[in-house]
Amino acid sequence: MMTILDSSVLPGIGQGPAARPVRLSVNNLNVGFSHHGTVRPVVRNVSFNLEEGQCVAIVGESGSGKSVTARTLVGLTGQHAVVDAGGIRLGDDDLTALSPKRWRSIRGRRIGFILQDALVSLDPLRPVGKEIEEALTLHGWGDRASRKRKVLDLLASVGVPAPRNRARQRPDELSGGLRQRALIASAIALDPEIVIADEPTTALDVTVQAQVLLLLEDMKRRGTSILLISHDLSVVAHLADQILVMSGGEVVEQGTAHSILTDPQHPYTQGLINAVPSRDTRGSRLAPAREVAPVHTAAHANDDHAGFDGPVLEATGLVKHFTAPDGSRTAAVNDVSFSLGRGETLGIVGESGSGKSTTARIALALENADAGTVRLLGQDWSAIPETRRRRLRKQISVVYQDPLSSFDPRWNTERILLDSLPAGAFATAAQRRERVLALLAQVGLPDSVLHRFPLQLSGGQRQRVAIARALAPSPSIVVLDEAVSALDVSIQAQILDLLVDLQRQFGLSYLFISHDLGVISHMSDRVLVMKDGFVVESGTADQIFTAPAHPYTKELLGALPTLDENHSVSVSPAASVPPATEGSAP
Amino acid sequence: MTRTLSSRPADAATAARRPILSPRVRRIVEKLVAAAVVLWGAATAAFLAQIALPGDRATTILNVRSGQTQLRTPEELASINAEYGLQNPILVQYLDYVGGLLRGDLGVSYQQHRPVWGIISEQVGATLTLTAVTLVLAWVLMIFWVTLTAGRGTKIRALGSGVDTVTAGLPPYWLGILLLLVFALGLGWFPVIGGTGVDGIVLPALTLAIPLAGFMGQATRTEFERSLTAPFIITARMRGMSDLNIRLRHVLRHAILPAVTLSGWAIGATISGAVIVESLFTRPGIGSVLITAVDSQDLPVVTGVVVLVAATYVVANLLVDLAYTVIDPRMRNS
Amino acid sequence: MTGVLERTVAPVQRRRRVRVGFLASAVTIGVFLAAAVTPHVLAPSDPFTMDFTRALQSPSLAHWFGTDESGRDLFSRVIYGARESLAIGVGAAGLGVLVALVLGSIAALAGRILAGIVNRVIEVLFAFPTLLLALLLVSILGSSPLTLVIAVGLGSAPGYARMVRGQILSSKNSGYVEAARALGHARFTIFRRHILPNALRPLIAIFTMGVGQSIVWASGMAFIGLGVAPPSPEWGALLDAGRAYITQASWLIVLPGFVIVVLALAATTLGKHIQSSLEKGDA
Amino acid sequence: MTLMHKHTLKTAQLIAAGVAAMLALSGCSAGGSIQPEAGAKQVKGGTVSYGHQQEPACVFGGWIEQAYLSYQVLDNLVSLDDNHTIVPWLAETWQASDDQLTWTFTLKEGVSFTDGTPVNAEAIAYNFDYWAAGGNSTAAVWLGGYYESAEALDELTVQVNLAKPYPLFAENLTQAYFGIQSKQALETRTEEENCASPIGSGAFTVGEWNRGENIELLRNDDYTSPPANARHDGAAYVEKVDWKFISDATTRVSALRAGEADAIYDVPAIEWAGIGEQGYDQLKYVTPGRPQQISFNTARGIFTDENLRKAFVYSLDRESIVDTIGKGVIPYEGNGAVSRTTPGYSEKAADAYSFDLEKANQLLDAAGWTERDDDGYRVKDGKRLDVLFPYSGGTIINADGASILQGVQQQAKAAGFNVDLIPIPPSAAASGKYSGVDGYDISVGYWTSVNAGIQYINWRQNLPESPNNWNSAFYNDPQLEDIIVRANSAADLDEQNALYAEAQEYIADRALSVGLYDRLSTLAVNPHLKDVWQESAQGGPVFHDAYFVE
Repeated sequence: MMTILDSSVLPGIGQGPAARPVRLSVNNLNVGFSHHGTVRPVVRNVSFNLEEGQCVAIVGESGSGKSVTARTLVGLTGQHAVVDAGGIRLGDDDLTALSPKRWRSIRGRRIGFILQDALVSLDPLRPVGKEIEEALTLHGWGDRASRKRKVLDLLASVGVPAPRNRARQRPDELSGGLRQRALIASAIALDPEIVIADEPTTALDVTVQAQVLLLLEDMKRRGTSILLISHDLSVVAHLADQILVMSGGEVVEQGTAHSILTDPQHPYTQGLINAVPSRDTRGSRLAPAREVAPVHTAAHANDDHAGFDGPVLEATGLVKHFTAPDGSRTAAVNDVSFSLGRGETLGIVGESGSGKSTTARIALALENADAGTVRLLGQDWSAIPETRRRRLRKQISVVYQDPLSSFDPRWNTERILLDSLPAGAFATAAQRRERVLALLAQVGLPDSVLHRFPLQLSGGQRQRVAIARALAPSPSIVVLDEAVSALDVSIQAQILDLLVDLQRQFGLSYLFISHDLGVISHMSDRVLVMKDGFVVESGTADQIFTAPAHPYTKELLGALPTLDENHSVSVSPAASVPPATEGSAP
Repeated sequence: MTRTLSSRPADAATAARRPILSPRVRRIVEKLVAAAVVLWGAATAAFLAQIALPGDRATTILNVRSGQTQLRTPEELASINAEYGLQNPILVQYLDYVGGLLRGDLGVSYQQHRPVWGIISEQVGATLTLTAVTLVLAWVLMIFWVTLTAGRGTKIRALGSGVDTVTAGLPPYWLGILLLLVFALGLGWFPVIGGTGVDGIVLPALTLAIPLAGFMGQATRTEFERSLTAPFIITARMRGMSDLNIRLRHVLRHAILPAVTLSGWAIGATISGAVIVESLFTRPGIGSVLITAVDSQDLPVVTGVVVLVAATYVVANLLVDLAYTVIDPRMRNS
Repeated sequence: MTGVLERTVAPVQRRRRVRVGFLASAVTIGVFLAAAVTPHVLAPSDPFTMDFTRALQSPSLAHWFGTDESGRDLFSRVIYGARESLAIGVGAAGLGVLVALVLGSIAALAGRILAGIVNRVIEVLFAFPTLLLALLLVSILGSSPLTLVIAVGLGSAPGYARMVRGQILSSKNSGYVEAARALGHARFTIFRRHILPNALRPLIAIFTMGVGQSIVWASGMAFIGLGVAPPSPEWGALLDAGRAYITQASWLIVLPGFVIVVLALAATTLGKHIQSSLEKGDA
Repeated sequence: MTLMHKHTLKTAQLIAAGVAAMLALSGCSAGGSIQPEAGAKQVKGGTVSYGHQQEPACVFGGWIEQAYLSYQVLDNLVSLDDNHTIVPWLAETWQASDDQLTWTFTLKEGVSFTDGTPVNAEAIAYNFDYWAAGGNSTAAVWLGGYYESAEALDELTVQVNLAKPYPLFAENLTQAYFGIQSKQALETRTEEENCASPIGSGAFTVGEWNRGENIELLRNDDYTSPPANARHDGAAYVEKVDWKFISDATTRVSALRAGEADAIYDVPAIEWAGIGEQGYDQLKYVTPGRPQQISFNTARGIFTDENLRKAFVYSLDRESIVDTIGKGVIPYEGNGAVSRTTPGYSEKAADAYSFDLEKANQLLDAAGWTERDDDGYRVKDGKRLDVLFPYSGGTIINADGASILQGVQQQAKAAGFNVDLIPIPPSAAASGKYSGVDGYDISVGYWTSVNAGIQYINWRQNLPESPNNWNSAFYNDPQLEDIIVRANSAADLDEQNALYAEAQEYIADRALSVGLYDRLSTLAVNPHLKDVWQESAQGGPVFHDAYFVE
């Protein structure tokens, strides 16, 4: 539909303030990868203009071709790529025919590039200062002394406190926020007219993400043109002037941020928007309805504890210390208490290092708490030896963020599921097999996956198998530890829907751990907010999300980007200029 | 109802209970103890193994001195037994030996009638030189070849790793003979008798270096190609860095750790490796000393050499650890 | 248009080449195995019968690898030598891996003290010069294939042991083991079903490569007089015997050595292929 | 299969060809005119670079490798010349009493050790005691049973008292095991010093010893006591001898070709002809004494049966093996007792046995070894005809020797013997592990000696009161011993030789020991180095007269 490729009529002209000079114009870009002679197209007919001080966002899920597009613009598509474009112009330069040398002169100097998490995007062995300086050196900027000074200025300009010290530290010694700022500093070192940001906030905590977005906004205000690549509509919502929605290499929809977000035309875009979980989506389905599998309640008989009506899981005063490499001991979990009722979902939200996952492991009795007790279905759980626990284990199961590593690579789906059936629960092999098929049906997987190995399954399928495995022993409780964090938003939507269905069918209780407030608010009845091992606030989802009491909760909510492009994220003063202590590694 | 906590200062959350010894000191102490254990273990193993050797040690000493292989009469053996206390119970001999070790005294050679320290210190130089030159050569070859071929087009990569595999599988002595045949006997570029001369070390070192380079190449190549695809490398490219620069400045450092480990292993294994080239190129060195000593059951020398080798191994490992933390500072606290 | 794009790393697509290398090496190994099992079929003549009239003939159509100082056909000797050499290689690698498996798993799974002890043992094995080990063993057991197997096997064990330890540890801390624990499986069940097999799989590759390396090592031993007794046609023995003739009859050492190199190469390639296919996870 | 063959073959031949080419290259480079032009004149001084094989632990000792080395440094009382006559060295004159029990030696005047002390009767006497006490294990063996005491009659006259008549006494003293050392040095210096650099009165003194590499022999400028058979008086011409240890034979030869060595020891048979064609001077000395022979264990096992011993010998075509492997350089030796260069050598004993498979089989059948197993080995009441045959590879048996033994093994197989050929690692060999009566059925080895008196050592009975572990056949026969003792004591040379021959034939008739080949001491010398000769007692190189020409 959106394939008028005459750049003069491209959307964006005449919108916003008076038309500004076009910094980058991409006309009918096609990219394919040749593999043994055959060329597999990955990007088709992409066209857009990027103007001074403007932000164009390309949104799409993995494999949509958005990153390839971005890399093509700096000539780093890879040696097997076949690029064909009506034209790619950077200012007055034609980028379709450049020598490697010319490309190098453009990269970093005229086009800056920001990748996701600086922990991997900056050389982990070198001080960030060196990395930034390198960008200057490569383009022969100034002399040694002036470069050193420039590095410090840059760090300061991206809001890094005490730059002199930070410059000497390696990425792993810096907090997520600081290192991402350092990465940005290295990208804008030579003040390029264009900055391409490829998933600049993925894998970052929500507050850090907010800081980065503000930084980009600031750059944009100062006239830098930004090409923002993201899988997350809500991230681009308030920053982008133009949005291109890509899927399977095609631009399915293209237009102003406003039109795309408020009045999406293409069903895919609509799906994408609906798929984003939030407080408002609670109770409603996120993904277009799919046929729900026949319910096998019989198979999920859980009578032995049916009578019990107290909290199915109850934790009181949990404490867990870890010894850091330098010998000091830190409390990862500190005086955490909660209780989980039958059929209820308790969300635990917090940023990395808040201790939420450790709490989950203690709840699963995979980790022994230094203090505090956990009771499962009213019985001792944390206090008893493992041998006695095994009998109870079938009552509580778990789904991890990364199913791949939680599957034995040598086992196929069938074996994985058979292995997870409680011993002796099924007399004959036939019954066991029937049960396995039932489980597959419940999680909406075809029988054909039975003989596939984890590596041969898609991310979504893997997570479904993981859920099936969790259901196999007919548990009362399922612990979901970042269970959907690694998934594309549409897949995430399907899985969330599935979880809701299953809860309804079997009256499951969920302990739902996530860093994503959206997901938490979509799923949870009650919520625990954790920070530095403490529960800073707990209450019903509504209370937490409508009337947060604790400043940290407020900060989280403020930092949470939403699809409403007018609401720009806010960052609590504490976070925007981080405290000096934040920089140094624990 | 909502329950909230006033957030506490972070330091309260981190209950810092520091252990008595600082972890750095503790690690060092542990390393030293481990080293001592290894030395003791190796020495003991060597001692016991030789006690287990067939035949009578006094007879051997006597026969070796006269180039004979006969049985000897008690009268003949008496003096020797007395001289070296061979008639004492094993335990006594062992304790004497260990006692000597602790005093840094490795004993006196049965055959050369001189302190083992002398023999070793006299021969170790040649071996260490060989090791050093070998390592340098191996590293140069390896880095050049890997940087040249790793992560290129499919064909070049196949060639690169192919060469690695072949060289890694070359029997050193065989390689040595070919080198000797071609470059010493044939072209006469290098002396036939290596000796301790400068030009004499090239072929022996190459003989050991080429396979080692192959091994290190195999290990490095994998890491090298992995690093080449790492995000921070892409970032560097995005900065406008040239490919060669990236390979040398960024990738190499990430790729060489396994090679460093191998080098440590190589230093330790020199003795075993060196003896072949020593006999091939008639170089003096610890390897030959060891063989002669075992042949003549010269226990003090053998055990002395073992202690030396073990020590080399220990030191090599410490060096490797050091190199690790230099190359990858993140390892300092882990 | 591709030309103008600066070349960066290609997506790993070695598959087809590996297949080629795999095929070649598999065939080579097969041939050697055939030689080991039925040498009389492949060898043109008896490896022991001497014919003093044919001493030291250079390679020809009649004698592909030439003849040795006693007029024995070198090619036949190489063929007949395959059995002993392969046996040594397999035996040594097997022993090495076996010892490594025991030491490695104890080091990885046992309690702190026991694990500590075993780790020291591994260290000592590392520090103990393989050469000396061989020398002593030969003095005690006499020079025989078995001696070589033990010497080379023990010599290579510590290296493997470390790998095994690493494997088991990583497998022990893996997600699937935790998942199994969460399912309430017993410790031993988990060890048997997950840890052990996952640690064992890479050993297949290690073993395959080890066979090649062991043969190289073993023949090296022969070269310093620790080999199998002549007139055995074991390859190391052949090299050792040929050494006296390198200037006058270089083929006596060049060709057997070349055969060893080919075998080692094949074994390593095969092992690498197994390894990569294991990493790719297709069981 | 074939495919792979072709491949291997091609590449292999390529390599071989390449190597060959290189060798051709080297051939030219070394093969050119190495001959000095006629009338090239002698140059003063210079350093002889000599490539020897094995490195002993000490310079002086009972091992022949030590004898070769110490000969350069120590003088003996007497020397043996090419005609096998005893000539003066440190001793001007000497004579035995009529009862042959007392020997008096009169020394040269004014000879002194390199530590300045005089070579006098006292010193000589001291050395005799020193040897007998084990100061030189082999010398001790020679003196054993004969030597009683030595005393200085005056400054230059020493008297040696023997227990039994010993006409060959003086002759035996020509071996370097009887090198004379400074009494003071032996008394005052440490064992280590005397091991590394013994003090004698010889043409050279021991300089630096880089173990595993070389040992420097420095000219003794004040040398005044060369043996009578030396080619010139006074100090050696060359300043230094760089006595290199090059264990690998091929490397030695290559070193000679590459000009890195002026002379080398023990040229492998395969290289002999080529070296000659390239114009190098070749010296070959067949060491007298016991040749490389095999002796049978007559005390235990199958070879207690004389017929089986004979069967084994008949089954061997020793001559053809030796000629092939030895390339005509290594002489075949049929005599098991002494080598052809030994006085009193018996041709009859040497020719006692020749290849005769028929006879071998007959003897074996007669002995009841009638059946044969699948491998063709003979079997008697379930027992296979096994022959345990250990040998010390590398040291006593060199590469050529090992090949010859393999030949023996192959030929004996035809007759149905299963010869278990075991190379013994040096340590095991030296430990005597295989030297006991249970150690072997056949033992192989040599023992250099200046005369047939060696038989006394090898065949004297091994009795509890007078053990003799050198009797490797474990053959205790008073009759044989008597013949040898009478020979040793016979004053008249012809009578003595007759008796020695009788002993050899006695040994041959009973097939106690048969010869394989004569042990050689060979030298190859660059023609620019003149007058290197081999001393006649043991064939070691002599550098006292050597000089360079250009």
